[in-house]
Amino acid sequence: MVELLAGVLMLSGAVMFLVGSIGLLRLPDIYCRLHALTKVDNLGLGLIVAGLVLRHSDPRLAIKMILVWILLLASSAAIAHLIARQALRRESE
Amino acid sequence: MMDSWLFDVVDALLALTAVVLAAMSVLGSDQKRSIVLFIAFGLLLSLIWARLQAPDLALAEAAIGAGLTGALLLSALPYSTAEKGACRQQRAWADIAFNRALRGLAATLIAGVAIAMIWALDDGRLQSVPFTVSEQVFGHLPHSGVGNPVTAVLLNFRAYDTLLELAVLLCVALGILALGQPSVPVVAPGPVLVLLVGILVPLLVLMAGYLLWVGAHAPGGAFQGGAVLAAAGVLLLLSGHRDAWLPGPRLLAAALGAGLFLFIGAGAAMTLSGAVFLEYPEGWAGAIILLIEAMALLSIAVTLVLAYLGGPPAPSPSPPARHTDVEGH
Amino acid sequence: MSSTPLLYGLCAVALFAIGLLGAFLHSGLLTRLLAVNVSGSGVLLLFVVLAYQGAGQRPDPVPHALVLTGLVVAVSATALALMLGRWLQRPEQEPEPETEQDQE
Amino acid sequence: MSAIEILPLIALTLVILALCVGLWPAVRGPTLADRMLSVQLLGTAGVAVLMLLAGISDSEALIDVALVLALLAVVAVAALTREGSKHG
Repeated sequence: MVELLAGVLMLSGAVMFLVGSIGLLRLPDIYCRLHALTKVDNLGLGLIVAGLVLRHSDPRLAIKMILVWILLLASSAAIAHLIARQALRRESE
Repeated sequence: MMDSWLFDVVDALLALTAVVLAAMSVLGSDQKRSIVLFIAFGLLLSLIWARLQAPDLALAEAAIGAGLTGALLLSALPYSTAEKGACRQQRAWADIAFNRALRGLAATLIAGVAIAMIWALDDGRLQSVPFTVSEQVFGHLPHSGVGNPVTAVLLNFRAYDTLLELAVLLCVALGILALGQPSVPVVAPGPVLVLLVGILVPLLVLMAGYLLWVGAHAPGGAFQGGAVLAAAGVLLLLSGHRDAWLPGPRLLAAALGAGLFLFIGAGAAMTLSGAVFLEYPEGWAGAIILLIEAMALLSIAVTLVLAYLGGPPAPSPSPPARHTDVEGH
Repeated sequence: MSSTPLLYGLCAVALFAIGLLGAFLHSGLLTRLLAVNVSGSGVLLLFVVLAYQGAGQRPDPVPHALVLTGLVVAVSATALALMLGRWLQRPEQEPEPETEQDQE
Repeated sequence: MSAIEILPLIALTLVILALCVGLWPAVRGPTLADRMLSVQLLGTAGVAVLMLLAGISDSEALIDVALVLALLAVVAVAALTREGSKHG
């Protein structure tokens, strides 16, 4: 039962990634794409991490994986800002 | 589970995307685009190493191929944009025709080589390589002082290779110090980049130490740790610390030579005590290897930061980062 | 038998050929170095494919160690080449007589 | 092989598919920001791929690789934004 739940979580995470990629291709401008992509992808990674943590009950691995996720959450926020700034600077030139 | 056809789909996707990225990167004419695609190619290659059960290489590629080489090429971009237009302009028609013929010939030759290689692959040689060396490595692993076979090969069984590689790195560092000038100052960074650097640099340093320590029994080691530490230096340079926290000339020279000279010193000590050069005494191998690796990590990191810097570090009393920091708060 | 080694083997050959072709076709130093790096990646990939023993089997560590060495040497050689390129471009900005005096 | 066991593998395939599709803007552009966004996506999706591979093949080391990839993808994108500001 836990295995099934873990699998479904991972699968929905993967679908999030697909949605993010399609958004990257289909959304009209760079700010929309930034807005959509950073959120959707981090949600997808979170779901995948949740699934993996459920599947492997080793607490050390679980902590490591959650740490990676938190790190990416923080860094992607900063990176999104940097990319938006770069795009703005390009536009104002 | 391991034989599922889905793995074939995964492999095909990864391999095909790697080839497409490489082709777009190499054959395009926009240099900046080529570099971005090359960075993406490095990230993808790191996934391929992971898929081929080479986590040691995946670690190194993630640090070197994706991070450092990309940053290195980007830092060289301002010096290389001028050269292309200049040499394209004045050229006679015959020259162009000859050039085209030469290029056609080169392409044909390369296609021939590629076909020959594919034929060699198809001949089943991939499956029939004898693996006696591998058996020897795993047979002697308990006596090597470390549990990670790749570290054992690098620092014990084939220590000469690594010794000479450190010599190569030292030569590169000396070449850069001899030829380079202090680099151009960068634009002052924004507050978010300063914040990001403040979080990432300690994490990268921690990660480098962790990789050094874990390299004894799991994937990791001096090369991966050194590359990650160098990434911390590159990040400092990007945020306006023009010295990248590198020490003054004397300490810098010491850090550059540390790996090689400790390696040679350890080997000489073993020779003097009656053993063969670089034949570690039983029981001490693990400790000696860790010490050599620590120094090698330092040398590798400093060399790579110098490579990105493109010359000796500029002694800057007030890095631009401090200014924005003061303004920001 | 899985088709993993064959797929990545073909990928390695393609990378090697693409890199070599790029190194011939380009005239700029930066793009040429990039091409040589791609070509080198192809060679390293072939090594790793040779080390791969199939899923669940432990791979041969010797090629892995060699490739690790190769990765680090490749990046440092690239750095030195970029440095030399930058240095070679420098004399154009300096006055000509100086270099002639050096030759005498 | 049971249906439940194959779920992580399907997830892995989908994430890699998303990664390959998401690389198109890096090739096409048109602006540097588009390409950087694509590299950022490759970083996040790459971490997901490594973690799924770690789970599927029970290889703890791949989580370390994911950590390094997460850190270094940030360095790469930061380097790109800085270069963009210098002359672009």
